[in-house]
Amino acid sequence: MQNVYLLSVLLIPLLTAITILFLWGKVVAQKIVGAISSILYLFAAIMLFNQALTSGMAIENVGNWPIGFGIVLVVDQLSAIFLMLCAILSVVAFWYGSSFIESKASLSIFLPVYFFLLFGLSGAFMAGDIFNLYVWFEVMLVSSFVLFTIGASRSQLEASLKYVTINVVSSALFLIGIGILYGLTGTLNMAMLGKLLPELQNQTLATVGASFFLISFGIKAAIFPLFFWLPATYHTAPIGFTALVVALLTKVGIYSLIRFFTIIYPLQGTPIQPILLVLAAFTMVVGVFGAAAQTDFRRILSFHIVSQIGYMIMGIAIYTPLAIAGALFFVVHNVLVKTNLFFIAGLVGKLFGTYKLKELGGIMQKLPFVAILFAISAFSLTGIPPLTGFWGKYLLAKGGFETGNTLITIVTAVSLGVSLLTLFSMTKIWNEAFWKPFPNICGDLEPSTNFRSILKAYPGMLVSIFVLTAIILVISFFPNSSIEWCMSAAENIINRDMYINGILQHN
Amino acid sequence: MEIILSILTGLLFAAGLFLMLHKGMVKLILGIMMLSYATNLFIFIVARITRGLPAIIPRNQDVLANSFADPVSQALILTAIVIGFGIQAFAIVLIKRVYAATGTTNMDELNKTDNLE
Amino acid sequence: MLNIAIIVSVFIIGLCMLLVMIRFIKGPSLPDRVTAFDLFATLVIASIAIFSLVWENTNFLDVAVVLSLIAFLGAMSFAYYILKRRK
Amino acid sequence: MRTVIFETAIKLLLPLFIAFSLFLLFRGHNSPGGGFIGGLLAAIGLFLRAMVFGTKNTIATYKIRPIGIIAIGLSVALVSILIPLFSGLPLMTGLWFDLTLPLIGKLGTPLMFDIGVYIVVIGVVLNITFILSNG
Amino acid sequence: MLLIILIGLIAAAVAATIHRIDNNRAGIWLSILPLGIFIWGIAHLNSVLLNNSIIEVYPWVDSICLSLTFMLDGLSLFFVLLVSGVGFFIFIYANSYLHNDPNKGKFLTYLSLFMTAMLGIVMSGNLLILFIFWELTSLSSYLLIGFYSAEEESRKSALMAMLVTVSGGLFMLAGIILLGIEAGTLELDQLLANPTLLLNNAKAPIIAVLIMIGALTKSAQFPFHFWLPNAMAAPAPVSAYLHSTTMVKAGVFLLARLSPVFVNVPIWQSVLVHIGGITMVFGALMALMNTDMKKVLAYTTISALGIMVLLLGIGTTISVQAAMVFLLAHALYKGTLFMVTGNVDHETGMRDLNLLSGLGKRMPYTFYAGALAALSMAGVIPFFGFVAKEILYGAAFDTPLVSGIVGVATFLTGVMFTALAFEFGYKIFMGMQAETPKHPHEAPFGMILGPIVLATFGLIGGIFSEQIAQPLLHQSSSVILNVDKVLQLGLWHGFTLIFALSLLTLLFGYGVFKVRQHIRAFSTKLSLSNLPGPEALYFKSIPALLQVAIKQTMFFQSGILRNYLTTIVLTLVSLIVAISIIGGDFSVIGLSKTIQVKWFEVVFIVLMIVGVVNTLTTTSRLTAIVSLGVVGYGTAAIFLYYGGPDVAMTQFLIETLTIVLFVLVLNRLPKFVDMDKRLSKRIAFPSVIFGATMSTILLWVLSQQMNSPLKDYYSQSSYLLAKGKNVVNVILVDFRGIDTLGEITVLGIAAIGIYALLKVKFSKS
Repeated sequence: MQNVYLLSVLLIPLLTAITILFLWGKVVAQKIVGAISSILYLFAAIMLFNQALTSGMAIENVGNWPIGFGIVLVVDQLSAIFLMLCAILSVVAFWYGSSFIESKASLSIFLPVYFFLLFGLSGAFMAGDIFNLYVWFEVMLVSSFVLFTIGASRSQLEASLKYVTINVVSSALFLIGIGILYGLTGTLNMAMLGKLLPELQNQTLATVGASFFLISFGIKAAIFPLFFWLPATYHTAPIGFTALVVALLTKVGIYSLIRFFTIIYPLQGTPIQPILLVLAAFTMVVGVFGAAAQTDFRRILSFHIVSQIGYMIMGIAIYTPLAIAGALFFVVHNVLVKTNLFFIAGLVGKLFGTYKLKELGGIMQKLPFVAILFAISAFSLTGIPPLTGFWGKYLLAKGGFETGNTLITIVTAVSLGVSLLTLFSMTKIWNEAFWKPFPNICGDLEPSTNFRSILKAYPGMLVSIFVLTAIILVISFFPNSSIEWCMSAAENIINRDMYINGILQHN
Repeated sequence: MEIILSILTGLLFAAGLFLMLHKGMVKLILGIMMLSYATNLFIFIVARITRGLPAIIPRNQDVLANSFADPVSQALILTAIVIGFGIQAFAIVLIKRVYAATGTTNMDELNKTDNLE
Repeated sequence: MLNIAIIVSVFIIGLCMLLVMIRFIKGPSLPDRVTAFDLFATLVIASIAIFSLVWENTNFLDVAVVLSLIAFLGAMSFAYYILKRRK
Repeated sequence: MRTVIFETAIKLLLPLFIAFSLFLLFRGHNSPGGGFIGGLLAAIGLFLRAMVFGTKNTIATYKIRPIGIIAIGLSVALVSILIPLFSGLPLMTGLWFDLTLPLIGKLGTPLMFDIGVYIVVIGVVLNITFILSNG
Repeated sequence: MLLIILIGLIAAAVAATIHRIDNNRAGIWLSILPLGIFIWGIAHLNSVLLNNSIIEVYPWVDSICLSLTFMLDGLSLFFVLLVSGVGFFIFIYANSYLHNDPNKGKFLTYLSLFMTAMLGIVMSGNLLILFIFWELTSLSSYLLIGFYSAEEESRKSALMAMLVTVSGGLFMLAGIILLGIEAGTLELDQLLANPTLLLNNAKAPIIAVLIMIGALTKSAQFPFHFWLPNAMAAPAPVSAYLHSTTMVKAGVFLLARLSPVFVNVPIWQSVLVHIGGITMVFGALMALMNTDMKKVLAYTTISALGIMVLLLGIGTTISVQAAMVFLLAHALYKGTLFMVTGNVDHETGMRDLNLLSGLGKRMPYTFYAGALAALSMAGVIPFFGFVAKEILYGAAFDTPLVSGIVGVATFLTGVMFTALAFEFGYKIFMGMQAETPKHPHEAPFGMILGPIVLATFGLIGGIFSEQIAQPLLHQSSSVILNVDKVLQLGLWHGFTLIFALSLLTLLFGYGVFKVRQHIRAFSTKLSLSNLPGPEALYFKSIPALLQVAIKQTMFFQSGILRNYLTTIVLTLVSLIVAISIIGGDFSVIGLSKTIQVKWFEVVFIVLMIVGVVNTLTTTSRLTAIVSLGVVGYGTAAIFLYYGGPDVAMTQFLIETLTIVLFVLVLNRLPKFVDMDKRLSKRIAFPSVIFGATMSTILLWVLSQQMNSPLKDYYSQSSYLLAKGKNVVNVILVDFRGIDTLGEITVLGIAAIGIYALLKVKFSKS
C-alpha cells in the first residue's frame, strides 16, 4: 500500500460519484458526501504532491504486470503540480457550484457528474500509457458534455453540439495517432514509446504521427487555428456547473502537449518546434483580439483563455527548462486567476442578471469588495507586477530571450506586446462594469445588494472567490517555492531519461 | 488486400467528413459514426492484419502459435467502439433536444453563440 | 464434397449479396431498403457460418448466433417507426 | 406494438436472451464474448420486451431503475479492483480461486470486474432506450 | 526600507477604514506617513552625504536569483525627500479638496499606494524590483486619473495614460530582461560598480533603447507626451503630485540611475538629447497655445521634463548637476502652481486663463503662493528658479555637441516659461474680477497650506541655496556621474553672460506675455493644434484596433461548424504535408506480406462502398441510416474475417443499437435540410484531401517494419498468467483493465447525461 495517496487521488472521486448515485434524489446527503470527499481529495493530493517532490515519482503498476505490458499510473513532478492544481480547484469549484446551483434537479445531475469529471482529470494527469490517456480524456469530455448541457437552454444546446462534434474529431485524431504509434513501435507505454520512437528508422513518419497528437491536443488546448469551440462554448453554460471544465480542460491539453512533446517525442530540433512557435504567436494575438472585440463579460474572459494558452504553448515550444517552468507557472497562474475571474463574472451575473457590459455598471460604487477582488485577478492576468501573471511572463520572456534564437525572440516580443492588449481588454471590463455608472437600460432598478446579503444568499460562492484570491496573493508575494517546483518539474521533464528509466526500471 | 482496405478506410474518412460538413444535424451524426468506423478500421489495419486467425488460444494449447491477429489493437478498438457508442448516443439525444429548443436542424443557423453582438 | 458445397454456397451468397445490393440501390421505398438490409444481415450470418467451416474455427459461430439474435431488431425498429409515423 | 406474435415471441425470447448473455459473460475469458457483449445482449432482450409491453410495464415488472443499476455495476467493478489492495498487491492484480465451476469457469477478480461491466452496460442501455422510447 | 514599503502598503489598505472612522480628517491622519518618511530621510542625510549608500537585502525569489534589494544613496534620498515632502502637503491638500466626496477613502488608498510605489522605485536596488514598483505607479495613476469614474472622459484618459505608460513599461521589461541576461545581474550596486559590463556588447544599444522607451513614456516625452495633458482629468492633488512633481520624474530618475551603465553606449546620449530637446521646445509652445490652466501646466511640465532629459543626455558634469537642481526647482513651483490651479478651479468652477482675472482680492493666500511660484518659474532673483535657470543656461551653452542649437532652444523655452509665469502669477489675480460660475472666496486652510509652504520654500531655497540644497544635490548628481567639480549654488556669480541671458529672458518673456493672444490667434489660424500627431494616432488606432479585432473575430469565429471542421482538417493535412517535406524521408520498406485479395471480400467491400455512396447521396434520412447500417455491418465483417470475433460481435451489437436509437429519435425530427449542390462541391475538396491523406499515411505505416512486444507478451502469458484463453478479453479485463473501467464510466456518464437532457425539467434560472 505504498501508493495510498496516488490511489486515493484516483479513486476518491469515483467512489464519491458512485455513492452520490446511490443517494439519488437525496440532495442534502449528496452535498455532504461531496463536500467531505472533496476535502479528502485535496488532502490526498497535497500528500501526493509532497511525495512526488521528495521521492521524485510515485508509480502504481496496475495489475502487477511487468512494466510496459500492463498500465502504469505515474505521478512525477509535472503530474503532481497539475493534480495539486486540480485538487485546489475541485474544492473551490465544488463550493461555488453547490452554492450557485439552486435547482434541485440540476444539482442531482451536477453532483455525480462533477466527481466523474474529477475522476477523469485525475486519471489523465497520472496516465503513463497513451491509450489510457485517451480513455481518461473521454471520461472527462463526456462529463463536460453533460455539465455544459445541464439546464438545456437554447444557447447551451447550440454550443454543445459544436463542442461535442469538434471533440469527437479531436478524439478520432488522437486515436489515429495512437494507432500510428502502435503500428510503428508496437507499444503504448509512454516511457517505452519515448525510448523506441527516437530510435525509429523513419523519423519523418514519427513526426507525422506526432502531428496527429499536436492537432488533437491542440484542439483540447485551444491553440490557433483550432480554438473555435472554446469561445463558442464557455460562455453559454452557467459558470457554477462548468467551473472545473473551464479551468482545467484546456490545461489538460497543455499537460498532454508537454508530456507528449518531452517524454514521447522530444520537440527539440524537430520541424514541429518552429511551427508550434508560430502557432503560439498567432494564438496569443488572435485570442487577445478576439477578447478585444467582445462586449460580454464572460465572452471576453473566454477569448482570453485562448490568448493565454498561447503563452503556455510558447513556453513548451521554446523548450528550455526555464521556458517550460515559465509555461508551468503560467498554467498555475492562469488556472487560478481565470477561474476566479469566471467566478466573479458568475457572481455579477447572478446579482445583475446579465453579462453584457452595456447593461452592467457601477459595481465599484455598489460593491467595492467585488471590484477589489476583480481587480486583483484582472491585473494579475495582465501581468502587472508583482501579481502572479508577472512572474509567469517574466520567466517566459527570460526563457525566450536567453535562447538568442531569432524566431523565439520575435515570438517572445509578441508575447510582451500581447500583454498590453490583454490589459486593454481587461480595462474594458473594468471601465464598463465597474467604473461606469449603472445604466438602467432595462428600466429595472439597480439591484440592492451588499456584502452581507450576498454572503447570506451565496456563502459558497463568496468563500471560494476569497479563497482563490488569497491563494493568488500568496503566490504573488511568495512565488519562490512555486517557481522552484515548476523549475524542478521542468528540469525533470526535459531530462527525459529520468522519467523513462524511472518507469522502465521500476521493479 | 491491405491496399484495398487502406483505400476503403480513406474513403470512409472522406465520407465521414463530407457528411459532417453538411448542414443537417442528422448528417452530422451519421458523419460522426462514419468517422468512428474509419478510425476503428485504421487502428485495426495499422496493427497489421491476418486472415481468419483470432487471438484465442486453442483448447489444447497454453500459448498462441506463431501467426494470429493482433489482440492489442482489437482491445483498443473495442474500448473505442464502446466509448464512441456512449458519445454517439448522447449526440443523438442532443440533436433531438437542440431541435426542440431551436426548431431547426440546420447547423448553419446555430451561430448565435459565436456571433458578436 | 464439403469443399464443393462450400464453394457453391459462397458463390450463392455472393450472388445474393449482389442482388441485395441492387435492391438496396434501387429502393425505391424505404421498406424495400429495410428488407434489403435485413436480408443483408442474414447473408452476413450465413457467410460467417460458412467461414467458420472454412477456417475450422467454432469461435466465429458465436458471432453468427449473436447476430442472428439481434439482426431483426433493426428491421423491427424501422417497423416501429413506420407504425408511429402512420399514427 | 402489442401484437400476439410479438408477445408470445418475446416471452420465449427473453429468457433465451438472458441465458445466452450470461453464457457469453462467463465464458468470455476463454472464447469470444465477455461482460460487454453479454450486457448488451441482455439489455437488448429487455428493450425488446419494453417495445412490446411498454416501458412502464417493464420497469414495474422487473423493478428496474437504470441509474441504480449503473451504480451497482460500477461499484462491483470498483470493489473487484480494490480487493488485491488488501493483500498488498497493486490495484487490479488478478486474484483467482482455485476451484473451477462448471459452465462458469474459474472464479476470480477479473471475472467479478467483467460482471461489473455486464451490469453497467445493462443499466446504460436500458436507461437510454427506456427514456427514448418513452418520450 | 522594506518596512517603509510595508507601512505604505498597510496605510493603503487601511485608508478606507480610516476614512470611515474619521471622514473629515482621514487625509491628515494619513499625512503622518509621508511626514514620518521625510523625517526618516533627513535622519539618513548625514551618512548619505558622506558617500555611504545604504543597502538592504532581503531574500525573496531565490529560484530566479531575485532578492528584495533596497538602496539609499544621494539620488535615492533626494527623491525620497521630494516624494515624501511634497506628499505630506498633498495628503493635507487632498483632505480638503475632496472634503465631502464619499469616495475620499478610495482616493487616499490609491494615493498611499502610489506614494509607496514611488518610494519603491527610488529606493529599489534591483532593476526588476524597480520595475515592479514602476508598474505599480502606472496602475495607481490609472486609478487616480479615473477617479471621477462616472465621467467618460476620466475613464478614457485613465486608459490612455495606462496604455502608454504600460506599453513603455513592457519595452523596459524586455530591456531589463536582456540586460539581466547580458550583464548577468540586475542588482544596481553591481551594475553601477562595473560600468564596463556592457562595453562592446552588441546588444547594448538595443537594451539602452528599450529601457529608454520605458523612461521616456513615463516622463511624457515626445512623441509619448500626449497622455499627460489628458491625465489632467484627475483631481488637482493628483495632478500636483503625480503629474508634475513625482511620477513623471520617475523616468528622469531611471535615466539618471542608469546613466553610468549606458554612458558608453553612443545611442544613449544622442537619443536623449534629441528627444529631450524636441520635447522641451514643443511642450513650451503647446503650453502657450492652450488656455486651460491645467493643460498649460501639463505642457510646461512636459517641457520641463524635456529639459531634464536633455540635460541628462548631454551628460557633462554641469549638465547633470543642472538637471538635479532644475528638477528640485520645478517640483517646488510646479507643485504649487497645480495646487493653486486646483484652488482656483475648486473655488470658481472654471480654469480658463483668458477668462479668469482679479482673483487676488478674494483669494489672497492663493495669490501669494501663486505669485511666489510664478516668480520662481520665471527665474526671478532671488528665487530658487533663478538659481536653477542660471545653472541650466550654463549647462546648455557649455554643451560640446550642437551647442548653439541647444542653447538657443533652452533660451526660447525659458522665455515662454516666463510668459506663462506672468499669466499664472499676475494675470488671473490682478485686474477686474471676472464672472465665474461660483462665487470665489479663499480656499480652506488645508488647501492653502501646501502651496504656501512649497512656494515659500522656493524663495528660501533660492536665498539659502548654498546651505539647503547644495549638499544633497551635489551628492545625487555625483551618483549619476563621477563629478569632477563640486556643485556650486548661489545667487550671485557676477555679471556674466548667463546673467544677462536671464535678464533677457525676463524681458522677452514679458513681451511674449503681452502678445500672447496674437500668437494664439495665429496658431488657431494655422490650426496647429489639429495637426496630426501621436495623440491623433492614438485616437485613431484604438477604434482601428477594435475594428481589426471585430473583423478578425467575425472571420475566425463564424459560428458555422463547417468552417471550424474544415480549418481543423486542412491544418492537419497541411501540417502533415509540411512535415513530410521538411523531414524528406519517404523510405518504404515495402508491403512485404500482403494478403491476397479474395473476390468474396471484394463483394463485401463493394457493398460497403455502395452503402457509403448511398449515405452520401440519399435524400431520405432513413435510407441514409440503413445505408450506414450496411457500412457498419461491413466493417464488422471485416473485423471478423481478419480475426476479431469480439470486436465484430461488439460492432454488430452497437451498430444495431445505434440504428434503433436513431430511429427512436428520428420521428421527432424534420426531413433533411435540402441538399445543396454548390455546398457539396465546396465540401468535397477538404473531404477528399482528408481521406487521401489518411489512406497514404496508413499505407506508409504499413510499409514499415513492426514488431510488437505487447502482442508477443500477451500471447505468451494470457493463459499461463492471466488464466484466460481469449486474449482480447484478458486484455480488456486484466492487462488493461483500467481502460475498461474508464470505458464503463464513460457509458455511465453518457447515460446520466441523456437522462438529464430528456427527463429532468430544469427550472428557469
